[in-house]
Amino acid sequence: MPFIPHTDEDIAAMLDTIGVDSIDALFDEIPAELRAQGLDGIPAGLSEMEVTQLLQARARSDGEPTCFIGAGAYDHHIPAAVWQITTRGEFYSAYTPYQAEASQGTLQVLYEFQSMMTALTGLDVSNASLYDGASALAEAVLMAVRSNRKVKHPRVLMPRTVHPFYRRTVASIVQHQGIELVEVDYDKRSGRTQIAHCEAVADQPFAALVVPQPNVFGVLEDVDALTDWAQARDALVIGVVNPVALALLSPPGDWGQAGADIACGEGQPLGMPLASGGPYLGFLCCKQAFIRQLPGRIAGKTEDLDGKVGYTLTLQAREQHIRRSKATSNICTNQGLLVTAATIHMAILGAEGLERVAAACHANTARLAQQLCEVPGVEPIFDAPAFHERALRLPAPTETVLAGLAEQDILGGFDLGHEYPELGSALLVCATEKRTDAEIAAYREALTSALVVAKAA
Amino acid sequence: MPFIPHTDEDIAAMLDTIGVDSIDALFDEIPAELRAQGLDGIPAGLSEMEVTQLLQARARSDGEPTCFIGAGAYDHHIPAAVWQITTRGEFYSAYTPYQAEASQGTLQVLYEFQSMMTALTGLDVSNASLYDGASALAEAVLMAVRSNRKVKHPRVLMPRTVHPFYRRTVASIVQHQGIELVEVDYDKRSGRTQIAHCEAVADQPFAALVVPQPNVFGVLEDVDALTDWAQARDALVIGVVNPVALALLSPPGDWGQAGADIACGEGQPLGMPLASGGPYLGFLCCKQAFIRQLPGRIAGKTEDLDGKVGYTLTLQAREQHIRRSKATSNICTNQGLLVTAATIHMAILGAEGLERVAAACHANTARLAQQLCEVPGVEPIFDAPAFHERALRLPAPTETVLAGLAEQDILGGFDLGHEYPELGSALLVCATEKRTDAEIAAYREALTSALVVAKAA
Amino acid sequence: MLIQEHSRPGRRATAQAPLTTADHSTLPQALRRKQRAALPEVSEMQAVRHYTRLSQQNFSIDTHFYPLGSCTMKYNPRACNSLASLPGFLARHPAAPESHSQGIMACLHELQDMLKSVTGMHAVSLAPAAGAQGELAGVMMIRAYHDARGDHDRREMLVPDAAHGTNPASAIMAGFKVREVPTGRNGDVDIDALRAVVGPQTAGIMLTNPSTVGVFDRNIQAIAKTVHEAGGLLYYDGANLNAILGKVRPGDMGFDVIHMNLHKTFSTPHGGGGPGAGPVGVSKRLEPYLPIPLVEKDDDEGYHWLDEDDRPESIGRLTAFGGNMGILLRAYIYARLLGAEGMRRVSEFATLNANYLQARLRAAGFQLAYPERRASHEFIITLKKEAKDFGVNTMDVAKRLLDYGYHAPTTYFPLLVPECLLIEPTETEPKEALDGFVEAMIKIRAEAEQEPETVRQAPHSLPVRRLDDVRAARQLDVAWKPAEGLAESNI
Amino acid sequence: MLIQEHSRPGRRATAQAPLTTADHSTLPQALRRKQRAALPEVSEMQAVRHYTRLSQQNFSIDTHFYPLGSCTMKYNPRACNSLASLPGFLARHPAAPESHSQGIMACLHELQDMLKSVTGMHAVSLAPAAGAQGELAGVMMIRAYHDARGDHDRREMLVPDAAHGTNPASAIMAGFKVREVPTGRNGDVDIDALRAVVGPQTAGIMLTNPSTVGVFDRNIQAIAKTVHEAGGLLYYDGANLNAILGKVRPGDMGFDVIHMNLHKTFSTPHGGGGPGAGPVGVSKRLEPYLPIPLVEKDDDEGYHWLDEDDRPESIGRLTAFGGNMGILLRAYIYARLLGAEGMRRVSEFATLNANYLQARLRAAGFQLAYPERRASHEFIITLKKEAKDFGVNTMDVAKRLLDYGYHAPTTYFPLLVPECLLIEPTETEPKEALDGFVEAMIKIRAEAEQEPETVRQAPHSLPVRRLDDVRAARQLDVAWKPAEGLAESNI
Repeated sequence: MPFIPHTDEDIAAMLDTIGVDSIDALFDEIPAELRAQGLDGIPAGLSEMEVTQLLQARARSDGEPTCFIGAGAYDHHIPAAVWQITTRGEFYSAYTPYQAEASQGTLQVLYEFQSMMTALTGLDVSNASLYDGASALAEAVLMAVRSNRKVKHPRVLMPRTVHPFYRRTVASIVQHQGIELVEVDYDKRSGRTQIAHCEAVADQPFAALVVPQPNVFGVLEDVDALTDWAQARDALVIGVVNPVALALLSPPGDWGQAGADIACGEGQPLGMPLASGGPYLGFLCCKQAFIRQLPGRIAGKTEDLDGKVGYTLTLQAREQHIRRSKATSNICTNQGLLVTAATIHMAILGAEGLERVAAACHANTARLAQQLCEVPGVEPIFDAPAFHERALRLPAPTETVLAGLAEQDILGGFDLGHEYPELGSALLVCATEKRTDAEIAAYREALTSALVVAKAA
Repeated sequence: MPFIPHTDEDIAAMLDTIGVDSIDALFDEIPAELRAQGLDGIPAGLSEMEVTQLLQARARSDGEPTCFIGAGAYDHHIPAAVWQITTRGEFYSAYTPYQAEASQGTLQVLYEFQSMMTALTGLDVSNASLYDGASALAEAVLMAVRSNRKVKHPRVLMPRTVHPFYRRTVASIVQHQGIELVEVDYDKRSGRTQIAHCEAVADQPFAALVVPQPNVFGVLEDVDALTDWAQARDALVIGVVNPVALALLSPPGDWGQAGADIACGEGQPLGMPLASGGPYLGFLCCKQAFIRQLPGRIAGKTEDLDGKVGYTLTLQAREQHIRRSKATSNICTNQGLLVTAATIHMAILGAEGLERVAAACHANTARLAQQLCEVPGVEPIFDAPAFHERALRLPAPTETVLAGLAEQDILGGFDLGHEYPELGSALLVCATEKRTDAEIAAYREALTSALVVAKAA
Repeated sequence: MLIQEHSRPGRRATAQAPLTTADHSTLPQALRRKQRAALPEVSEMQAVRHYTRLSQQNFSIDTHFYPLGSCTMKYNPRACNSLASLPGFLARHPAAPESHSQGIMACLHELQDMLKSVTGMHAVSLAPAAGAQGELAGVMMIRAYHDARGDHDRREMLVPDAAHGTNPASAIMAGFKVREVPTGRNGDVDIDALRAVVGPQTAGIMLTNPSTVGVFDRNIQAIAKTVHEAGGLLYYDGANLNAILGKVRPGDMGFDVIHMNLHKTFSTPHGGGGPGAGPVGVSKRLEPYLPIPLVEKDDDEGYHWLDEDDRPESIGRLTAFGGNMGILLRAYIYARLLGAEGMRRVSEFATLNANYLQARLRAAGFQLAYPERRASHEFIITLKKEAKDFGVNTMDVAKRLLDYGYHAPTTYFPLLVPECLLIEPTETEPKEALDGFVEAMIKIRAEAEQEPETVRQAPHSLPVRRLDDVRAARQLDVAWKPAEGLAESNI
Repeated sequence: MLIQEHSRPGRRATAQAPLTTADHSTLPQALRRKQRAALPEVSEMQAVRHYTRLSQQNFSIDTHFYPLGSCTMKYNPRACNSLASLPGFLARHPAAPESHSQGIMACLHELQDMLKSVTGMHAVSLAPAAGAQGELAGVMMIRAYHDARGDHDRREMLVPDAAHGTNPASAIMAGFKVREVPTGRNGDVDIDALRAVVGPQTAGIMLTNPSTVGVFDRNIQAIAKTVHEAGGLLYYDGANLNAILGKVRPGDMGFDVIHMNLHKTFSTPHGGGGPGAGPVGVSKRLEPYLPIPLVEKDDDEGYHWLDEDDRPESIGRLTAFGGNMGILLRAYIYARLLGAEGMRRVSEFATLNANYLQARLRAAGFQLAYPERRASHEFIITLKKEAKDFGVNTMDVAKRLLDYGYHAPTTYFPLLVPECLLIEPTETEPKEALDGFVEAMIKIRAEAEQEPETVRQAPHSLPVRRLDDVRAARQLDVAWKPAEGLAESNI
């Protein structure tokens, strides 16, 4: 019996102790007519070897394409130590640290993670993770609306330069909270959200402005101006940031005169494999003033009976298991294991290491964009400074070109046309520090030939 | 500086404490003319990412051929837990357990391993590993010559059915000990070593007879008769056994009237990946009477000051670091990490699991041999019962056929022709439990086409 | 010691990032960071040593019996981890084209089908990232259903008083009002009380069965009838699915929507607090509202994604990229290892272990909360007698268990049972572990009588002694800060 | 508790083997096993839990400072493990054709070249499976050389009294007689004594430089000249190569043959006692005798193996399949991460750490064995004064260090220094670790004076207290045996 240790003797002795004749008798309180007869559609069990062969074949079946997609998930190098330590059984198979004394490993990791995230974002406090960047933004929006004591109108300005999947996720999650999400347009030349676009929709008070940095196009927003503008109108500012980019870019806590109030984002670049989209790691930081509105777990420092330092989950009165229907969020299980990986990743790289990763991505993407734009008909869409993604306009339908590239085992980028039809055939490309000169050159060649085919079609 | 934690402040403070101006000054006792100027031929250091890309490319470069080679190394399924636990830092990065109190993990593993090996071989005691099966046989030969008090002639009968690489290794290692290794021929029809072949070379006393089970051809020797024959002549019997086969086959301790005296072999089938030939795991077991002649580490049970059970290296007086030139062997570092893997592997599979593995290999190889022998001109060479390898005769040069199969990404087996020219075009094939029906059918097809090409050439 | 306290300026694991800093001069100076973030500066060895030693301070399934009620701390097969971590799976970008995604999509599609089969539901979405998100998706679908019918007044969600806190919290997030339904003395929902509160305002009821008090609600059919007749829908909280896997199907009990905690029932790791995965299953009438993305199989063209465009009535997207794929893969692998027979055995042996442990603790004199009931996969004992007699409360006993090498059961939940321990041994523990736990409980009770301070001050043998939770909340310290000017440097 | 003691008949991790037993009826009954081997019968979880907890009872580099002299316990980069474990490497059969082996052969060939460069030798074989096997190969090549010249009377191998035990043991295995050469008071070989013993019977001398007393032998050129002029060859024991990597090359010192311990200098794991790898390097005149296999590069056809047929004068094959390939791969990866600069830094910082620790311990009043000498990468203190004054010996101090969280240095080796600790911090330890070790030593000396029993009975905080080695040898118990008839069953 896979994973079940009971011997026949064990079973007999246990049934005897209970005082029943069979295991089946233990289910005698279940109405007989409800008892499931079969499990059609579930195949017979396989041995580990057979499952291994099946999964190896599946994992292999889609080849090893070269990835130039970013759009919220980035193909970074992950130091070998990160997951070798993270998957140690004591981290991997522990529960949420409810018994603090038996969970100091996990709790200290959470505290260290929170410390690192506040260092990166320049804010005072951090929670211990949310599901992913998009759901973290939804929680940030809910939190901002709860926290803003001056503006009671549940309106939030949401630039279109925020990743469209993030905007959709927010819309899904907050849809029954009476929150109005107001789109803010962007400048078609620079790719930036300008104050004028904000002004255009700010005819009524709003509780918060979301500011992505870099934005979905890779373009750098004028975060200082946007922050000052929103805060002058008593709104809170929510930064949506890439933690690797923060190694080089001004942290939300430094934006404008007073700093952003809340920062959230996707922790995947901090040591998480692409893995088809998850598990990743949402993070959420804020100013001290808002800590009681912060959703999710928070680890805090304390002392034991002897005065020795230890760590424990704190401010649990915010949470659903205590506050129930009045909790700051329904979140319970979060992304603890990914927090462990991110913490080890940041410890190994340090600030300077992250800077080098960020700089390499930036330089690689610049080189990629330059080389692709040497292909006739390909041109950059925006003229503002960008971080490690670039939006390019293609002389043929993006979908066709991407299919042509995929046939050459190159994942050419993210098709912006679906979400931003006004940009025409638009492709968002990214070259992380892992993309080599040879791969970039190969992309350029493949694009040339894919365009020939696409135009002929 | 990769892996070196020193900051500039550290270096300055340390040099100051030592009282020198530079690190270079610490080498001032080395004659200046000896100081190396450069390290030509050593490239500049790479980042972990670059090394990763290089090694990934190298690991990929040779494809994923289907392996039908056995010949001493077997492609078994290894449960996922085995190496996930074995590579835990506490096992992976510990030293030989000289400080027993700080090494109970490793020491108890060694004791458990020794216990498992005695259970498998049916002998009284086991050491804690040697380098591999072949060098273990060399140590067994040396040990037998030292141990045999009745026969002082340093002659050892070595059947030709012992793996030729093992025989060569033994010859290399014992070449300066004045030991005469006497070849014993085998029966060309059955593939077995018969008593008559032994008799033919037993005109002088001999200290030991080596008995492989199964032998290099996969054929099962008549171990009981050989054991009784040799022991009747005051020789010791050294069994060379496959530990997975021992799940089904009579253990050396049960051979003949009195049991073999020594058993050794290759532990690779107990959870070690093929890995180009190593690191593997030599094991060596013997009757209690010979324990003081056993080379290598031995863990023993003892008690601490409080009477609590603990484990420690014992009988160290046999070893080089105590006995120096009078040691039983020069071995020091052995294969500790592989012992850990093998111990976990055996714990997870248990005797019944090993039986199933062995039976599956046996059945798969039987099916493979049957199907290949349906190809015209292919035939079995021997008619005696065999375990999970079969020697086949091919109607074309083995080397050419194997090359043709390799082009179809099938590693068709081990070419016996080099070592056993009397067998003609002979191929040793093996299908472990991992080989599927589809792979076996594909081999048959590939062989058919490879033979067409080979015959045409 | 924190990793930050091992830090020294200028130290780093230099091989793990690019060896030089590439040109980034095109980044505008005004948008750049002025000071380096105060991240630790340590060597790779220091990081490895620090986190290896930290890990050793955790209790975990791989090291300890962990009978945490309602949390299903069963063994996580190691193959699930290694196979979900095959390079081909880890390297796949979430926006990779379907042409390069058929391998994982096949796994996801088969998982959808297996979850349908084992729950008796009509359709399944794997999108929710954890149980609570599955709950939210579930109640949002109930709301979407009523709204689509123009039934806009159904704004009340019924929740038993024994329910997990996530239930009311999720209902609130979906815009419902929450009304509590009491539990009867025998552990089943008080059906009369239920009848009294259902009505045209009732959107639905959130139930788990077996419930959090550890018994199977025998009136489930009557409950379903009551709620359905009132026009409400039934939501099944899958937290306790391990108790009935392959034995009873929520769909057959009359539930309209269910979420599953794959990290419980399908043995994906808890990871010190996640990640989880909370797929939702629905009856036919709720199918249009399932969260996206879904995987569909087309006999000719293989697998493809269904997203917003394909499912216009969907409650939408819950994470950027469709869920915790690596966890779904682990659950898929686990399901394939178990097969149909293995799934049935899960509930059988989880129930056997719980009833055995219950019988032994009862025989040892501990008071069961529902002594006349079968245990499901878990059960409750109440220590109110011990608290009264010895002045040693449930938390003290829980902490003392740690000294004996057992993780404590869930304490003080469900709230309706005083001084309670909710005990869930799971099917993967051998009889010896259960026997050892009983011995420890007996010893602790003797200590409570003879040397109560030993219990009240427990634990004694862990890396820290009893921690001060009040201090943690009052003197909030949730992030290490560098000493002024020390750790920060200009870039 | 042993894994065997967790065993119960009929228990097993059933998914990890084929689910059924295939037909094996063609195996003759007479040759079959009659009773099952008494291997443990446990579930996967029990095995994982047992070995996870066992592992936690080890000190290791990943958890502790481990200054074990002569053993070079430096950090093992994790990338070396994960990259050597790439599926393509693990799956390759040792008898795979060269057409399917070019990837690993490229690594091996480059490693051969890098080892040649860093040692200054003419050619390298990677075949020996560990240091001792490298030693054996080395002295066998010396013998082969003399024999090939008809110089059959050279049967004496010189070995300094400070040498590792493997040196004389290996020389004996190669059929030599061993003659000891004394170490002078300053730690260098007593050159006059050497001159007195060399002669026409001298096959060679086995040396390590820096020597095991932790100093660089300043007379190495004179030694080389003396031995060479007598017709002998010089063998270099690579155990201490970490001290001079990139700084001095054995080839330049006049050595004819060298073995390297890759698990020391090239940071492959010690694994609780191996596996190691012991490549040998030789000068041109010894090249024909190198153990096989070797990797050769052919510009047209890629890499190919050289075996017995290609190298008829080779001392032969030392393992069935040519060595510990996975370890060689790890060393290759490490070398690529370091590069030339990184290799030089290894010896520089190993030496800096040793000299710093020596200076601090000296300042703290500990007695150096060779106070007038520079430390190499290791050094010796002698506790004979403490032993005399306080009745606390070196072993007591070593055990007490464990309580303070430091693995003990090497004790009572080399044999010529009484009550000695041979201390090798390695380059990967930060200054704080060295400082902490000094503090612990100072505290232990104070304890030795004030409460000597505390030291004599140490350790106190480990899983076991001081173990009885005498009992282990006298009441030999080296294998668990099942109770009569209990664990064995018929097949």
